[in-house]
Amino acid sequence: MQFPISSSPFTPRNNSISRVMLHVLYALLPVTAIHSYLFGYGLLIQLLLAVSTALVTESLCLLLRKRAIKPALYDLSAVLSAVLLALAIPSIAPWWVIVSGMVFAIGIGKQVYGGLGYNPFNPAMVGYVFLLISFPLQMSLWQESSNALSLSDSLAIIFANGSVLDGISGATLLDGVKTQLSTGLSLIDIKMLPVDERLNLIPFAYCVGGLWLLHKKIIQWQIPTALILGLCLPATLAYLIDSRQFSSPIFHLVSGATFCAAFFIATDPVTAATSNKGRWIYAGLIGCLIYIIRTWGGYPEGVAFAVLLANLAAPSIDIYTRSKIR
Amino acid sequence: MLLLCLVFSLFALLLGFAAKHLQVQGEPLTEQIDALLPQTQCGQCNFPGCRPYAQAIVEGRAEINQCPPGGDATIAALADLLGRERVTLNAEFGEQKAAAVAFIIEQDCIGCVKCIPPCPVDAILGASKQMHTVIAAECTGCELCIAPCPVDCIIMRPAHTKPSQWQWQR
Amino acid sequence: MAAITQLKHFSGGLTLAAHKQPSNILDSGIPNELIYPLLQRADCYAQPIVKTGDAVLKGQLIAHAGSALSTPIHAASSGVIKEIAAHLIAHPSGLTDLCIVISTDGLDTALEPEPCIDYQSESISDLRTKIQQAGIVGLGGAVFPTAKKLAAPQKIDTLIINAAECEPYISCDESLILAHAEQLIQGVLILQYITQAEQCIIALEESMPQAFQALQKATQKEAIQLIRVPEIYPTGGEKQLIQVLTGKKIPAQSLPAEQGMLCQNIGTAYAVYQAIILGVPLTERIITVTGKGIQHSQNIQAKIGTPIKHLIAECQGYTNDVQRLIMGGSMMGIALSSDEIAVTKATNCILALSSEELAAQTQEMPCIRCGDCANVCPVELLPQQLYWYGRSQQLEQCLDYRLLDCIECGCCDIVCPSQIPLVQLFRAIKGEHTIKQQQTAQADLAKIRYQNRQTRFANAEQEKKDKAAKRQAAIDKMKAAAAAKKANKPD
Amino acid sequence: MKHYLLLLLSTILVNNFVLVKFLGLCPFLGVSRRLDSALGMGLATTFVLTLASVSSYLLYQYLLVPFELEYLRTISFIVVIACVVQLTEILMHRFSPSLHRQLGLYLPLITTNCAVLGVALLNIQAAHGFVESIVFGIGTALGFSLVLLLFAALRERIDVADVPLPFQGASIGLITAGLMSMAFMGFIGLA
Amino acid sequence: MDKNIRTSFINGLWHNNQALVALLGLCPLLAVSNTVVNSLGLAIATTLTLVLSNGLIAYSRGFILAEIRLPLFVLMIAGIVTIIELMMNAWFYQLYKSLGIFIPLIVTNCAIIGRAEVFASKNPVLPSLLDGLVMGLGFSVALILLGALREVLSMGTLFSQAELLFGASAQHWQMNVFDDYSGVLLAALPPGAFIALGLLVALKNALDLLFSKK
Repeated sequence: MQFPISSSPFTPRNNSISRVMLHVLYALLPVTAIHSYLFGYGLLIQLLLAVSTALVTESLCLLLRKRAIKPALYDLSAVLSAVLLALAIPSIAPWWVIVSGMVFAIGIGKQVYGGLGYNPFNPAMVGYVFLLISFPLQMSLWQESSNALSLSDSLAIIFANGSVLDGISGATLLDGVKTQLSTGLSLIDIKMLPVDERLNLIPFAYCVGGLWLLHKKIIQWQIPTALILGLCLPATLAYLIDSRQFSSPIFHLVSGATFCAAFFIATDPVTAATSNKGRWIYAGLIGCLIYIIRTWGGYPEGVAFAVLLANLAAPSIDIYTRSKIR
Repeated sequence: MLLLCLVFSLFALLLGFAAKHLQVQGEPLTEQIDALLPQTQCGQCNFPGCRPYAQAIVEGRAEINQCPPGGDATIAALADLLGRERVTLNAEFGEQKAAAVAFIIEQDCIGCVKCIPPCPVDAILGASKQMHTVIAAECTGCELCIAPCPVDCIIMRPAHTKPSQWQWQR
Repeated sequence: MAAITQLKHFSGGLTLAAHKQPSNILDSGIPNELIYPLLQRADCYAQPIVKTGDAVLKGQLIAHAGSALSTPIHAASSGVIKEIAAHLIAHPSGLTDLCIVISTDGLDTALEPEPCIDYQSESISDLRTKIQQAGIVGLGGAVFPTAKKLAAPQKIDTLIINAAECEPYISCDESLILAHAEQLIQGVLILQYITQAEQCIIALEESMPQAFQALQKATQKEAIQLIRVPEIYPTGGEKQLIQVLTGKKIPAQSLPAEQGMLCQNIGTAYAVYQAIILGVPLTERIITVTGKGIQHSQNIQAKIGTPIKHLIAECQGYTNDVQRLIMGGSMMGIALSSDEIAVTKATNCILALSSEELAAQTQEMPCIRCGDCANVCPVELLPQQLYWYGRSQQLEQCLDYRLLDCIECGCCDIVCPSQIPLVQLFRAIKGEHTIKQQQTAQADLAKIRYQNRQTRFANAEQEKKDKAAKRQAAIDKMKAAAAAKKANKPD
Repeated sequence: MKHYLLLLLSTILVNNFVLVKFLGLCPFLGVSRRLDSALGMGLATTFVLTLASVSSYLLYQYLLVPFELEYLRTISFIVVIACVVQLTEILMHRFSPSLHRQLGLYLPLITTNCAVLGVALLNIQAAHGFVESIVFGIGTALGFSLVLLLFAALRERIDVADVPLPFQGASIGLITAGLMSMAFMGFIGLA
Repeated sequence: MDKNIRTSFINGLWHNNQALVALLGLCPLLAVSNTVVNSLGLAIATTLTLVLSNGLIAYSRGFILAEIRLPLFVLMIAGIVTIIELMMNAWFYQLYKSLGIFIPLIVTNCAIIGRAEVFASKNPVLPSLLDGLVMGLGFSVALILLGALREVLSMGTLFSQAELLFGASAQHWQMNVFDDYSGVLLAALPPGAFIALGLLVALKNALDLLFSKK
């Protein structure tokens, strides 16, 4: 009897890219739920827009390259980028913001390099920074959490350009702190700013999702740990030196996108350093850069820039951290 | 203006001085190039052997893409060594083929010894009126022995056919 | 060295579904033909000493070891040499190679064995010679000549008997222990005597409680330590086992003997017992025939050289859904193109896999550098980097990332979410490396021969010139002499 | 001291010559194929830049200004730079022949590296003092080398990526540089 | 001769376009191409330099020592650029201001020294002048295209501030391509320049591929 021959091993594989991506998407569910609960339908509309734009862009690129479309769509990486970007931008931004950001993210951030696995930069962050730089106004208008919007209001704001209802938008806390600090107030005064306690649910939800991913071994513990350390060490140091001038490490931890970065963005394996030692350096670098940009930079939130800068350094980190043991 | 010229000429003097005193000896580049060539000594580059070709490259009489047995790998290595652009093999000189060794079909051989002198590495054994044979381990696959054979009894055979020489493919 | 109390871990590894069914050992009977490839391992061939038509007996030597790393071959049953010709052999290439084929006569007439009651009265080197002459090799799969391994120049203080059968499906060692515990312990003691090791450890997996009890019973009187190791693939790898037992990492390019340790497979110990005490050469071994492509899984005492189809028939044939025939386990075995191929000394398992046991044909996706492969790699490589550089033909970089240390265990391959056939790629790059080295060696040789030829030509040319010059000089001289004569003549 | 440190930081990161000011792009896109040649180029450029910055400053302040020959600055700077490059080449040939062979083609190109002339010109434009000129030169050079190195490592990776045909080569290099430049915009406002 | 001119035009504008193919002279190209008008200004200055330097070098090629030709070329180019700089300073002061150091930096435009070395130093004056013109035009086309692309993307306009180059009468030349356009600010910033040029190069490659298939 004749048989075909091939290389070992001969075992069914039970892992796939889509499984990994799906788990990450599951882990983002709590955040999505809480976000929608606090702010209304805006996020859901943005999610829909983002995902469909991402899939259409990806298909178009693959069509132009005459490549198989199905496997690339089914791997869910584009969907994940879309969800991350939708979560990152204000949910009351006009529709063309998320659409153009997504086209840029998938087109320039990913497909130009050959698609999944080859992109040196995190596509979601490429899209986000593109939006941040291109449309600073639209990207800085956040909605107050006190009144969740109805579906029709959300639709009106997103699609009927410009008719932003009064009183629903404001700056983020990080934005606020930055502006206030620049006007000469010290942190003590700023603490008096009214803050919706429920907002703390969002970092908490990111944390829950992240811990679940850790448990599922989809992500590795080194990157979140290193990132949080990289952010908190300088923050603690500065806080100890002058607590009037510098925010506390706890503040840095729970505000902005720290946990999102630690668990969902920096852990993107394609754009991270690849050895364990490299991961420590890579994520530590992100943490430090977040702190530096938040504290001294021109932008209130440094996560996206920090991630891109570390992406950019990842190949060098890989080269300089490879084990030389023979 | 005059002062400027003076300053400039001072620079020139300094440079001349430096150039003279820091001059280095030329390196044995020919050796380095020769080491990268496949040593088939096949003459497809239009030079009588690998070393003459290396010499020719050094002297600018030959391009780096004239070695079919070495193929793109050799061109890339030469390009890196010499800091030049990687180019494709010049088809005028032949195409890259799979490694092969010459084999004499013994019943056809008439023992004319015509194939023995062309062999650049003395890999053919034989005497007049005796059957000849190729030492497979020493044959470089240059094919120089094929043309002189009056009865066409020399053929090229793939170099690796035994399981012990087999390698995995991508 | 102190007794082992606490086990360590090697990095990476996987817990795999075992699929093991240890069983009583069925005797295979005598096949019509026995086929012996002359290729022993890597590039070592045995030298046949029989010719077509010769009659041979069971246990008779039919081929010498061709070199130090090769081993002699003995006939496993009586019969006539049918031919020495090219046959398919058990090799990943699927190529044919020279084999000795015996037509058996069914009588199984054996040579008179030379038993030995008291091995301790013999010298160690004599025992080693006997082992060499019995054609014993490492039966774990590496088929390294056992005598050669036992002749390590270093002082050995720990002998490790490897019974950690970590690969899925394989249960031949477990069955062997269950059947022949007493005898194989004798083999272990002989090995300990030969190596003069102070300490002897038998390591087996936690999943073999019955085998453990059998060994416990057999080793009651002996100073042999039984260790149960956790069931993590590839614990059975020599260097991984040493790391589990002692915590010592053996560097990739060095041998355990350099650390005073020696590893032998438990099957080898049994073969040593048979060779020394019973005086019979290695002609049979236990083979696990299993997989969902087989009607009835079974451990079989098979004659080496038996065509696989004979063993399959013993197991009541294939099922309808048989897709692949593997020699060895599912992780590191080699796929065979035909069941006409004969089993060898290295064959511990014949695996007939059904479609559900095989990887579904999936699309290979791009690497996402997730690092799962690095996490499971037992030798701490970065397969993702190796893949990256290997794919782009950067051989130097691959070597820098220690490609040659890869043991091809397959762990990275099966965890890869992108379904990349990593092991095959690494094997191919290693192959390219070997070919490159061969080419370099060949080029160096050719260069020297070419230079010699050039100098020879130059010398010949010079000689010719010298000769011509000499002749010219002689002619001139003669002419001058003649002229002088002429000039003198008138006088 | 703080002033110089800030100047240094701002020239390296915030106003990076390559990514923000578009100076020195030819060697940036040309040499950065391999990490080791990028390192060599970075070192050579650092040397040339620092020296050129200082010497052109001196030339300008003590020769051109007193004689009111400011309009000749372009010509005279070019001459100074050419000399410094020549010197570097000789030194490199002497001390690291292998590096010299790899960078052979690009070394003379430092002459036409606009970053070098750019530094000299910007020194005048920004009315930098002597120490400032040195710091500015060093900062520029470090920024250039840093970006060159990072880009080279990135490029080694992109070279083996499955880049669509029209984008292969210069195009993907430029787009990557663009994304790098985008990332570097995060430093805006730092100094 | 006509055919020669034709091929040299095609060569300069497409096959051997200094900016898009040879990637020479990118520094000023990227730096000033944020509006069409800036692009046009630099395009004119660069083309002028190319023509003049090519002519001068072709004229003087007979009596220049081979060993020191490069430094001399650079000196000549620097001289020409200085003259142009002074002229611009006199006549287009606003534009001169907005182009900044990129006018003197024309000296280090590799495209110019490249043409000098490759073409002008080996050919007579007239062909060299033509070569300079054609190569300059190729460079200019790329520059203006890039400028237009970035201006449209970032502000939705074309020819804004045309008065810098064409005098006061050009003040109303500004065209609004899109109305009520919120502008992709990125295109006006350095990253936009890199990416836009990258896309332009890719577009050219794609067209080449398309033509070669037909």
